[in-house]
Amino acid sequence: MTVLEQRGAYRPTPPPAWQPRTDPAPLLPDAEPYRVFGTERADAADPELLRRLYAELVKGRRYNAQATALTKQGRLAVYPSSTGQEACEVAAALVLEERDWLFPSYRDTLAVVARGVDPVETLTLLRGDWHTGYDPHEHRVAPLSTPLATQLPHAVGLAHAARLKGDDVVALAMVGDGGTSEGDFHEALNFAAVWRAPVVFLVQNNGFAISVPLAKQTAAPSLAHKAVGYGMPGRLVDGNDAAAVHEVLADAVRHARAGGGPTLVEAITYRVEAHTNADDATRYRGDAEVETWKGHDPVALLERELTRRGLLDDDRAAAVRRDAEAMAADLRARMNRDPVLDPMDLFDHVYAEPTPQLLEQREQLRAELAAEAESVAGPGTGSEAGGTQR
Amino acid sequence: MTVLEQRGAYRPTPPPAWQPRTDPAPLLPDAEPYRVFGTERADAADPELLRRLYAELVKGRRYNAQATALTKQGRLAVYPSSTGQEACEVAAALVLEERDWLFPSYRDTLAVVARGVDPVETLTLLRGDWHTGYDPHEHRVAPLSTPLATQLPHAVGLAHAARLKGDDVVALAMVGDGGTSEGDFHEALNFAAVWRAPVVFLVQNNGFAISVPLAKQTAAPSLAHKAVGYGMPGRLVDGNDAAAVHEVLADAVRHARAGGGPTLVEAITYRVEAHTNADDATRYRGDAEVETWKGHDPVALLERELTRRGLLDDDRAAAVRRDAEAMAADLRARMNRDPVLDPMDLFDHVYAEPTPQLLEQREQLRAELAAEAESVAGPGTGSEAGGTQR
Amino acid sequence: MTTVAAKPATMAQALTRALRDAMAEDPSVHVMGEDVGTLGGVFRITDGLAEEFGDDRCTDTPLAEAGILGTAVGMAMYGLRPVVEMQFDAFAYPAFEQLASHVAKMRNRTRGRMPLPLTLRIPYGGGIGGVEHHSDSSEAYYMATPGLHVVTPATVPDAYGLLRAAIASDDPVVLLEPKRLYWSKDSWDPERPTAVEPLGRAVVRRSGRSATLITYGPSVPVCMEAAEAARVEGWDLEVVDLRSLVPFDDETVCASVRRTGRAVVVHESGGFGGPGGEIAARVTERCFHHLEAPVLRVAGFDLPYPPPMLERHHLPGVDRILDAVGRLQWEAES
Amino acid sequence: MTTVAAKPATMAQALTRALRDAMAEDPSVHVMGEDVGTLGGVFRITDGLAEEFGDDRCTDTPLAEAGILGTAVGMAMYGLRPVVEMQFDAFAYPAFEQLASHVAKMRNRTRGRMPLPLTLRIPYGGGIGGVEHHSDSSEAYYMATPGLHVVTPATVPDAYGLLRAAIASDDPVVLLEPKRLYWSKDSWDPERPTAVEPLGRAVVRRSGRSATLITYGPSVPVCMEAAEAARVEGWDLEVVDLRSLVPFDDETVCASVRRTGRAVVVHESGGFGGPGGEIAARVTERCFHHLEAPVLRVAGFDLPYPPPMLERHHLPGVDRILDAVGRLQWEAES
Ligand SMILES: Cc1ncc(C[n+]2csc(CCOP(=O)(O)OP(=O)(O)O)c2C)c(N)n1
Ligand SMILES: Cc1ncc(C[n+]2csc(CCOP(=O)(O)OP(=O)(O)O)c2C)c(N)n1
Ligand SMILES: [Mg+2]
Ligand SMILES: [Mg+2]
Repeated sequence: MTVLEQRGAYRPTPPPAWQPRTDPAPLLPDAEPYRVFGTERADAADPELLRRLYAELVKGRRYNAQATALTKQGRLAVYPSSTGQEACEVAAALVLEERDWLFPSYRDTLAVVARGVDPVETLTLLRGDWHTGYDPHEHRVAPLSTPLATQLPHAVGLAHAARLKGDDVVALAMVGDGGTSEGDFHEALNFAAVWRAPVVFLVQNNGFAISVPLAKQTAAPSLAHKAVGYGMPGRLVDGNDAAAVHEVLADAVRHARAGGGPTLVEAITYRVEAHTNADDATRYRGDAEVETWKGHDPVALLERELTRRGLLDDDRAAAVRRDAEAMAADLRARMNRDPVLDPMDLFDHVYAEPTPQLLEQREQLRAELAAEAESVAGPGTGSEAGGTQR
Repeated sequence: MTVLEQRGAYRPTPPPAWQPRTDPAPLLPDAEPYRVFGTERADAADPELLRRLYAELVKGRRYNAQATALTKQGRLAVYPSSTGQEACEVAAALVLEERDWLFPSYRDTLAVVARGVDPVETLTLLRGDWHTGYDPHEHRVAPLSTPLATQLPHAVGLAHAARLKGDDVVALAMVGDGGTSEGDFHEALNFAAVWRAPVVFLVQNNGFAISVPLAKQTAAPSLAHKAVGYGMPGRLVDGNDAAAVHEVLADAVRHARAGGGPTLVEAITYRVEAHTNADDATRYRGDAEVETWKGHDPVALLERELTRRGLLDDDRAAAVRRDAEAMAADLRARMNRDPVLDPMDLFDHVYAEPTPQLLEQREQLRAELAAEAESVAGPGTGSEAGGTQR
Repeated sequence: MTTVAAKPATMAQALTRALRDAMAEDPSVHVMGEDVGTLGGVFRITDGLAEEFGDDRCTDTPLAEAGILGTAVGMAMYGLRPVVEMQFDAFAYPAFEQLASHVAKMRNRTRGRMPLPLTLRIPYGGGIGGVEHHSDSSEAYYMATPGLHVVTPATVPDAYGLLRAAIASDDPVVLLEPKRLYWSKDSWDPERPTAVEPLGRAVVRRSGRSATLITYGPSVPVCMEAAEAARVEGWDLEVVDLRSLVPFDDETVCASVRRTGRAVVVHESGGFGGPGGEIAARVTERCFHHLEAPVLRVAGFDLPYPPPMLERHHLPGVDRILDAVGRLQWEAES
Repeated sequence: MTTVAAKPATMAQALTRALRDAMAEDPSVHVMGEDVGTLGGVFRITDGLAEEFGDDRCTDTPLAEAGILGTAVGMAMYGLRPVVEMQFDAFAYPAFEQLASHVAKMRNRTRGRMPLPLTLRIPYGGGIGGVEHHSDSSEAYYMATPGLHVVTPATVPDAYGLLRAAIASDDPVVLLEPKRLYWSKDSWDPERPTAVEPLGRAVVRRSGRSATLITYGPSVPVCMEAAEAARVEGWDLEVVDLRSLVPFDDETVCASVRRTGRAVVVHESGGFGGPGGEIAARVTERCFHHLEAPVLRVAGFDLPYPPPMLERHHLPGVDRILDAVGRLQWEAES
């Protein structure tokens, strides 16, 4: 092949495109988070929805307080509170139909409860008598996910499977700002977009991953901007404006249900409490910041809005508080009973059928427990090694 | 806290922002890939650079052909050819200073060679006498990375380390379109942006990951659009326009060197050969597509451009081809010699000092080899089990 | 072990047939992975499935192993039976967190309410001249992860049977497919495939009375060869093919060792921390007083898998096995 | 083992001190991980380091374990000595590919030209009432990965010594830190820290002649307690603390077992496919004719780590150890 042979044979045309290029513009989030309260949209918000959100927000706040109190009493090993994030938690639960699925992160016990799961079953993980306390299929709520972002591909797979089966099911998956840095976040969003799976990803950007502030987590214009790279729309919302969060999520759910594929929603909010009761937040943030955010509290914002529109009188407010107190009292009472434990459960759920090895080990533990019981009951053997066969 | 107490206490202000919001606009790639040839920019391209690129492209094309031929002769176990992608391979190598580092993917042996590494040492991995055949520190070229995208965080860490040490070093990391789906891609780009590490990510979008076309890999407007989600600029370039690739990469390297942080460059190109010699590309793509792309061949494009500008006469072209042939002849000759192997090498590079266990195993193999040699040399023992001690 | 009216078939063909039969019988079976659709997989195990069952039943995924396994978990949650192909052993590592923290634990975490009927197919082992990262034997990782079944075929009929049983299982099963046996042939009639045996049963491939070779997967043919060669030395070796590493068939293995009084565990995976330790330890625990010699191990060396030109020195071969048999303290007998 | 003029210090303090001393001595030592900077780590092991050495020497990374380890690999390539903290055992799994395919192999892949002096600190094990995924014992995975050193301290001085030795090593070292011993105290003078011993040495923690307990990490104190309790039964138990799983100190272990003739391996990690198999197998291979009974294993059960309220049933305790000692066929002696 000589130069002369080549001459004129090649046109410097642009390279063939690899796939139809979509316009990125509609995928980009707005520069400012979407809000309802304090905007011209406020008056259009459905009063019933606002009242329902309010009742759940108050209950949610109370639930967070009660769960935190239970850690102090030693009834819960640990509690990652969502105080300050109730608008996101509640909206995520309320926006779904019964047939839809919720994929919560470890902080989202409140969303799980708001979806209808028994609070005691929801807290089983944190009390420590078992891992997942509820039946995921009953309320279509996946187990609370401790390994961050790992629940996101599950949501995608489930939504995809439902669509393959012809079922009208949407999955909503929750994750924190920190969780967006994980590889699983990336892979899940990419699969969702390629498969056009009916999934909504809700990132609660509460400013911190334990002690690590957002600026050390990402340099992106916003987390919602990550959506563009997957070819899905990104939406930014004021996470403390319950009506706004609900609306943006509802839009995304509708979009997914209609076959439009996934959406990434970033809700800007704040973790008012420490990471968990075991954390000391003063090590990494100042009071001033916390106070600023308390001035933008989701419960108070909604309360004020209801009041402004004359949708909440003191009687109604009192009733809401009474309901919340009743829930808390019930939770307190039931959590103050020791759970009944059967150590033999350890062996029963590893496989559908225990392996021969597990049966042996089960037998071993049964014998040990019998020996233990005997040595406690028996007449003063006193030996620590009561079970040995010498 | 009653409703009335709350009244007026909360302003529905937007939530405090989590970090200064940067403008996404400058991060977004242009809608069309950047090109030089056939545009008004063409005349400004540096003649010396074009000639140098040309010499390397021709050599690269020849190198790919020679390496493919070596697989047919059984001298290489496998060869993933970069035929059709030479502009990217060569530009990636030429754009770096000596002190910079290159992080190649498994397909990028050509970039490694163009950076100055001995072709035989580069092909060691594919010949199978050892893994990495060259000293990564000598030419500042990381080992060819087989596990996809795993080299990207390495590049980020190295660039970050160099900056911490005050060294003026840029790392350029190469990855394929398929590799962008991996979690490691995501994590690497995020770290790079957060750390403002001097790294350039070059995605060679050649349309396929083995048999999987881009449309099954991503739904994004372009792979370069992924940059926005990390807060780094994304650039789209015609990967077969050597001058364009060189220019875009050079800009990105300059930007990184000046402390501006990472850039993601997507080069649109095509894998003209099958995935490797072991692959049958007719299973997943038609001839027409291949032919279209052959009409946009990087070597021919550059050749035509040189000719247009009167920078390449037949003598010069012949000289370039002679050089390429000489390289190929040398490679052929040297690859046709059997490499000298020492099985004892197996034990020497697992740890700085072999563990006692490895020393035992080394001794075992030495004894086995001695017995083997003896049984071969010895007078007709014939026994397969010559080494047993019975 | 093999059917009667049989023509030769390869292990690859048996695996393909198992997938096809499972998909035809049960519409909830979905195959997914890199290049499994149009291409039929780099080893052609899924050849023809996308064509026959459509892209939705046999899906080319994006290139992201954690994403593949993670979405498969979600699909299994919704009642499908995903069969995931990993392209090579070392490329399953990116999915390790999904495997260890979810796949293996989901049933347990949910007290049995959310089982995951999921099959993870991993081509493993060396001997095919692969470049680095293409020849790992990673079974030790999976064995040490409770909640997974781990099985590996050594014969053509077992490839079919184990894959069918894996797909039928209501628990996650890691099926380790010995790469270098993909093209091994056996008389097996694809039109009358063998019945599906339950997981967890070892099989005596060759009876003998001098000593037992305990092995699995790619090392089974090597052990059979070694047993043949050993006859010259006067040893009559029994060969036990474990087939299932989890659950482990103590009964079959120990019955053999009690009979022979001597045993060598053979596998290609690295010795230290490899499966052989577990096997030798549990055989010794159970058969101590029947043992004339310690249970020995012949395994790959404790190093990253070697480059192709050196792999023959690494892989346990006939000589190394016979060396070990020779060290089983035969003098103790006489 | 402990220094003379000593005041009580916790293992956590010793680890912090080791990091500080290493960083002070060698500017190429960099600490990185989630929350290691401002917060000082969730276990406070890196407390004060960012303040003393700056954010560039002790860095809060984004939340992405593969990214953390992968960038650390790059930093080590450039001559730094990264010390990576994983927050909990199970959260190291996302980094598994980087660990197995690069960290463990880089020296080997490059024929020794690109060693990776990198320390990976992983808090491991249970007994602290952690929710799921916070109590895994993952040492089997690391032991089965040639190219890694794997060490774990059981005492305060060893925590200091092993971490210093790990950082000083030119090879990657996985340092498994027993979470529930973080707050264990020992008389150890942080102002006169113990000398750095080479990696790979086991130590006899308690001499005895009846049988050997072979153990490491969190199970060492349990074995010491068991040995005390065993005196009532008339057994004088020797306790060997392995400290290093890779390399393995066959010499010390076998010397002990040859002396006592009986051994029990004790660890918290699951039994099947766990470290105990390797240990029992290699001890048996080397000491067969000295053994009065098979080497037994006391380990966690073969299940996902249990919820906090049930973990005491899972963890090997004094009774279970003594049960095993009781099964060491004492009648054989008399
Ligand atoms: C894979 C993984 N790595 C680390 C952790 C430990 N961890 C638990 S919560 C947390 C911070 C999470 O931050 P973010 O995602 O922002 O959620 P938030 O706590 O703010 O709700 C970390 C690092 C984990 N659970 N999983
Ligand atoms: C982690 C990992 N998964 C899978 C593979 C197997 N594999 C090798 S090349 C390849 C396709 C790569 O496609 P792309 O990234 O587009 O690069 P290209 O081959 O086009 O250069 C695959 C799947 C691998 N090497 N590493
Ligand atoms: Mg957060
Ligand atoms: Mg490609």
